[in-house]
Amino acid sequence: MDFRTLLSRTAPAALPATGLLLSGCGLRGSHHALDPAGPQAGAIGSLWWLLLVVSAVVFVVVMTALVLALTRYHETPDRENLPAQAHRTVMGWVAGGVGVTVLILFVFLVATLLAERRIAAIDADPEALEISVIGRQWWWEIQYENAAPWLTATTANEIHIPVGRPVHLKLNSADVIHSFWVPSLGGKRDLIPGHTNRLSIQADRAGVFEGQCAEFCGHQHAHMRIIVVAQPPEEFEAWLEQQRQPAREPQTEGEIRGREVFLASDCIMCHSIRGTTAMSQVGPDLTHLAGRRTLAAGVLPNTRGHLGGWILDPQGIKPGNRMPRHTFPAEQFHPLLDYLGSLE
Amino acid sequence: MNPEGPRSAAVLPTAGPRAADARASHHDLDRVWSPPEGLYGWLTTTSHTQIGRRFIVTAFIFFLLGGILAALMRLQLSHAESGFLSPDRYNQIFTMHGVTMMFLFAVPIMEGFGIYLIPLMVGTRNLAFPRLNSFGYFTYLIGGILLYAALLLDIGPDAGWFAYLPLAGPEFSPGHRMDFYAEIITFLEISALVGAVEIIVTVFKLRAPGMTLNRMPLFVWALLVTSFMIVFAMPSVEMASAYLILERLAGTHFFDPAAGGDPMLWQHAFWFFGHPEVYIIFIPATGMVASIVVTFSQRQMFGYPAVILALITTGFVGFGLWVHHMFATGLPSLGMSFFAAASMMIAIPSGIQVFCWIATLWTGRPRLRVPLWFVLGFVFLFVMGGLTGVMLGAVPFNLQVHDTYFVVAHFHYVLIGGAVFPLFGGFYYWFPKMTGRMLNERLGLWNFWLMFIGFNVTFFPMHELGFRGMPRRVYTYLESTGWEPLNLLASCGAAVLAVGVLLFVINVLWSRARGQAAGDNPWGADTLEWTTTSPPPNYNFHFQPVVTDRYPGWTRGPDSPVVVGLKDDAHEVLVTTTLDAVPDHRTTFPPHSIWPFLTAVAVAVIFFGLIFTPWAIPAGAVLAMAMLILWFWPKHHVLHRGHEEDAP
Amino acid sequence: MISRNMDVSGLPDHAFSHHSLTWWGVLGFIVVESTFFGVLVATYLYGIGRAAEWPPAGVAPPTLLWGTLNAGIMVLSCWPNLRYKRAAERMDGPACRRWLLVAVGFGAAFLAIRALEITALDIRWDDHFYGSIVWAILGFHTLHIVADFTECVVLAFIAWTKPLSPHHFADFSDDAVYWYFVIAMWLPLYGLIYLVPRAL
Amino acid sequence: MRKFIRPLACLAALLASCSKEARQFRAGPATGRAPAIAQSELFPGLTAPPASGPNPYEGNAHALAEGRRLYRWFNCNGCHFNGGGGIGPPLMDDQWIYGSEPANVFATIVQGRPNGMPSFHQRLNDQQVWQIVAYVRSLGKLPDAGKPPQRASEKSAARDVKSDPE
Repeated sequence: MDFRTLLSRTAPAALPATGLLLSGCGLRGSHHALDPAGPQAGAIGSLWWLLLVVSAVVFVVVMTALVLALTRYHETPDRENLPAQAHRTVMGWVAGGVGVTVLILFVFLVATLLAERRIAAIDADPEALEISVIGRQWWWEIQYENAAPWLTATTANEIHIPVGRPVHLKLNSADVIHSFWVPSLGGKRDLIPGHTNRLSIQADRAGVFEGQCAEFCGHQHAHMRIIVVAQPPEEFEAWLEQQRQPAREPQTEGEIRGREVFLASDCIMCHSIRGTTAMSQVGPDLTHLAGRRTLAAGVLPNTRGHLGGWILDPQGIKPGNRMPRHTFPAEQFHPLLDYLGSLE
Repeated sequence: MNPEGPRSAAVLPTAGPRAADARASHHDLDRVWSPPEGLYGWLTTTSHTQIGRRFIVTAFIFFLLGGILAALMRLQLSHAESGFLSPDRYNQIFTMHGVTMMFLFAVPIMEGFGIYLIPLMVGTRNLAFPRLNSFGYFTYLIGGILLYAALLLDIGPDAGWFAYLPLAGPEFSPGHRMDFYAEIITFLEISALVGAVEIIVTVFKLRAPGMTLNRMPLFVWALLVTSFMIVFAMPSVEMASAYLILERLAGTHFFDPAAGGDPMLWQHAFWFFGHPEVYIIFIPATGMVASIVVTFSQRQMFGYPAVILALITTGFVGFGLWVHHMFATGLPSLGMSFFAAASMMIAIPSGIQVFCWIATLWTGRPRLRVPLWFVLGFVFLFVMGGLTGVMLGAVPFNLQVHDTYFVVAHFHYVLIGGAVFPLFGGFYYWFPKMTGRMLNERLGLWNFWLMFIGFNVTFFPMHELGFRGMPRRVYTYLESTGWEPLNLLASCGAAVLAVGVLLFVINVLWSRARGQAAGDNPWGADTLEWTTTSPPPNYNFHFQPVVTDRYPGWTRGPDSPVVVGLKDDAHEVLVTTTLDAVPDHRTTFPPHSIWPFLTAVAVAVIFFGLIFTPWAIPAGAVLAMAMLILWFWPKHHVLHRGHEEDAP
Repeated sequence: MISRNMDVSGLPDHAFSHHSLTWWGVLGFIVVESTFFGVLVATYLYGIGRAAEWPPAGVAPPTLLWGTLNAGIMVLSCWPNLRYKRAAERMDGPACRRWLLVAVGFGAAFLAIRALEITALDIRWDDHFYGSIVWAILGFHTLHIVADFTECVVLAFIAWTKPLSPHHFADFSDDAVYWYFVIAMWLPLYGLIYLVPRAL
Repeated sequence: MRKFIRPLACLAALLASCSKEARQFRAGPATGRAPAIAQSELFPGLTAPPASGPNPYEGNAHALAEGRRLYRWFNCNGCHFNGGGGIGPPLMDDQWIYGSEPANVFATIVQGRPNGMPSFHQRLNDQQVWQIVAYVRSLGKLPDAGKPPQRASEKSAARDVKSDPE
């Protein structure tokens, strides 16, 4: 085969890859690791760009060497022995390549350690807010702990944090291993039974950042999503104050009837609504259900219709999850939805 | 006889097989070394070429099955919230995909190539411990069949090939699904372990006279290093899966934090095996690459000693990386820095190898045939995967992309790019030796380009999916995530990849019947296996060669020296010294036997039966013991016709 | 350069020790099984590292008597084992037969004492992590004693009923090597199970 | 052809065992009450209490695990402990006051019983009750078919209560 045609043959194959690379960089989602919203993710982002640029250069150089090795004019006929001069020259290149490799790795290592230091900078911040996150199959329990137990706010699948203030997450698991990950805010950390792990995050701008459990945890691993809502501090304080309150009393007749339905149903075997007799801890706390953005761990938008669908057929939406199916007659169901919809 | 008796081999004044002892007849050798016919022969053979081929074919079938599972996953993931597979099924499928590719495909096929090629490459008649070899194959086959039977019966393991506790434990994986995983993995890896011991002993003790360590082909070096890694890595996963068996079936508390155990113990034990596993798959592939590069550039390996040192270094450092699978578990950061440094350091030996391959091509005269195309594809993909691997060593970056599709992309670049492409190159390269026919070159080029393009279209977008927050092992995703277009693209790429693999299957089936006849050494290769006929006779070499340099395939002629004086009417093999390959003594290999097969069945009874009843242990143990006694019952006299003091 | 053919018909057709293939095979499996033991030991040490108290509160380490007795007898048995191996390498049939019986006797003694050792344990494998790992270590080592004991019984049977060939002697020699391994493994395990918890 | 018959028969037998491993998430009606069951243990003559309605989850590994989880979640172990009994009667023996057939157990859970057993009427979904029934019946190994999900944990759970191991 004519070696000179090699390049022209290889080029078409390289094109799709390059195209993908370019298109990949152009696309951004609402929860992109390279769209950092805080210093932790920012440090990782910078580290990545360094790694990428250097690696891309290395890749191009190695591929060029490979193509040249195939296409250059080859004069040596002897299979077993290489002339000493040629051997020395090539050996020089190989040794040089290894030397550069070592140098690059050293740079990478130093950059890694520096990035680690930047990320760990807020680990010991005494001003930080502490939030307890408990992983459960397949939702997140969030607790804003307080020295006074009655002021502990419990919610699910939605973490509110103040902008600009470090947040320490205390990570535990109630069943299997999960992993907390919100790409825009930084790296992930596993929630392991028997261990208490910590992760520090900080948001520098307000916004809603999505994330998802990253460690395989069973049937609904795919649908164990979490959102982090970063708010200006005063807005956050107001939210937290409201979360600490017991549930809002029903106002309308429908809501009152709905609470009766709720308390007479099997809902109370798993869920609690603070301020009522429903106090079970095994399912998400519903005290301020209506204030949340999503249902079923980030799977459904929190609307009346979705809530109704979720109650009637949770196994159709998230097969294998822990919530059983229910049927309510219409005259009970609508008041129930009224009531749950009123739990701001 | 005096054990301290004469240990020197006489040097005869004649040279070459033509002048050699005329009594050594093909006929006698063929009669002695041929396996028996029929089904009984299939179950009893101890021929390394037969068992090696069988390993390769079986592993390739598992590769196709694993590929079908992958295709099912790509179908499911091509659209958001697809209902094609239930989470229950999907979890079994992705678990079995991983188990298949790691345990049933990658390691066995590499060992299969080793079992087939190493005795040929070192110039001997069979692998050391031929019966153990047969036993190893049957444990592998039975284990694989049981796992797939379980999958078809809806009892497929569903907690991931990594089976993290407590999800894989008794509480969260009820039923027998993970019992199958734990039992069969423990059982299956016996095969890898015995294969490794056989290869080590063959390489150390059965090399042809004159094949000193620095004349050994790089493929043999690679398999030697791999085998050592298997010997030290596999026991870790064997023990871990034994703990898992005990945890599930006997109620121990190795992993239960409430009783003093720790789920992290599993992760340490598993990844202490799991990371070396990657190199166990990759190092033999580099051996294949070295063989192909040398042959197709018609130039001895540049930096042969450096490459060997790189292989050995990789083997060692490969054991120091396991924690980089666990950066997200919250281990102390000092330890993590050590493992980060080690993870980056492993790039150095890999870099040395890549540079030496390029230097060999540079100084040689490359002939661009299909095997070399696969090697070029390999270098492209492996360098890419290696670079993302170095990135993953950077702890903070790792925390961002760990357990995402970025990692899925990375390790498919390293494993498919780094092992499957060389493997396909190896298929094209050694197929003529195994069958006597060439694979079709034109189909081969189509095969290569479809696989190469399909692979990149499948896996390159996954890097970006990882950045966008798509975790691994999800059975579906919401449409609002925006992951759909790239997933669809990946699924289309998978289809192209699948067509490429299909072309290979067609090529093999077609060429086996009608391919061009190959001759002994169609590629002008340098290693010893090409000096015998294609396919090799059951006894490999009419006369065992005496090796005088590193490239016997290039330098040997009809007058090259050979070993004479071995009995041609017994399974007699020459044993040489470990370092210098000086003749030491003759040994007689055992004949074909049914007991290895029956022992494998008995051991399978223990492991498989234990899933259902603890009585399987005593029953299976007694059975296995009986089989082993019959297997090892000394009957050295059987083939020693007229041998002194052996008469019963 | 024309090299010459090599006539190997004058070489011996069997070998002992590191010359023999079987010896290397046995060594290979010894390495594999040492790694198994290594994982067990690592698990035990991991448990110590995690636990506040080792053994857990209210649990006593296993009583010293039987374990120590076993360790002592094992060390003692090295001497007959050495004689057995030497006799095999001398290809001294009658001596081999005698020493094999001694080896069988020692194997039976190990097993008998191990049975007492296990029954003297006041913990179960399903009590806690500590119980699990102690049982696992004892069980895995007992498995080795059982296996080698069985091999010895079979070899003794062969030795006393059949004429011996050099290959038999090679088998005896490798069997003796394996006994060394079983004994050598017990000593660190004994230290780990019996002495370490007392020293902590 | 004949040589395939035996393997095929084995395969069929294995396939029949699959129901033990199936995970049925949406199975069963969401409401509807217990099948016809005896209200009392008092019956004319010497016959055993009539039971009807086999448990759809009997012996299914996943359902047993779910039943075990619900048993803890809903604090059945608060009275019955891990089956050994304490405040409430033991569930591991074969002397069941209100009948041990699935339908009897179902009724006991749904209706409640004198001296402390509360009624879980409208507190538990049918599917959940059946899963708990399957689980508590597996504690004493009442059903022949179908192993409990974790024989060892059950055993150790039993040991917590009964002082005598084995």
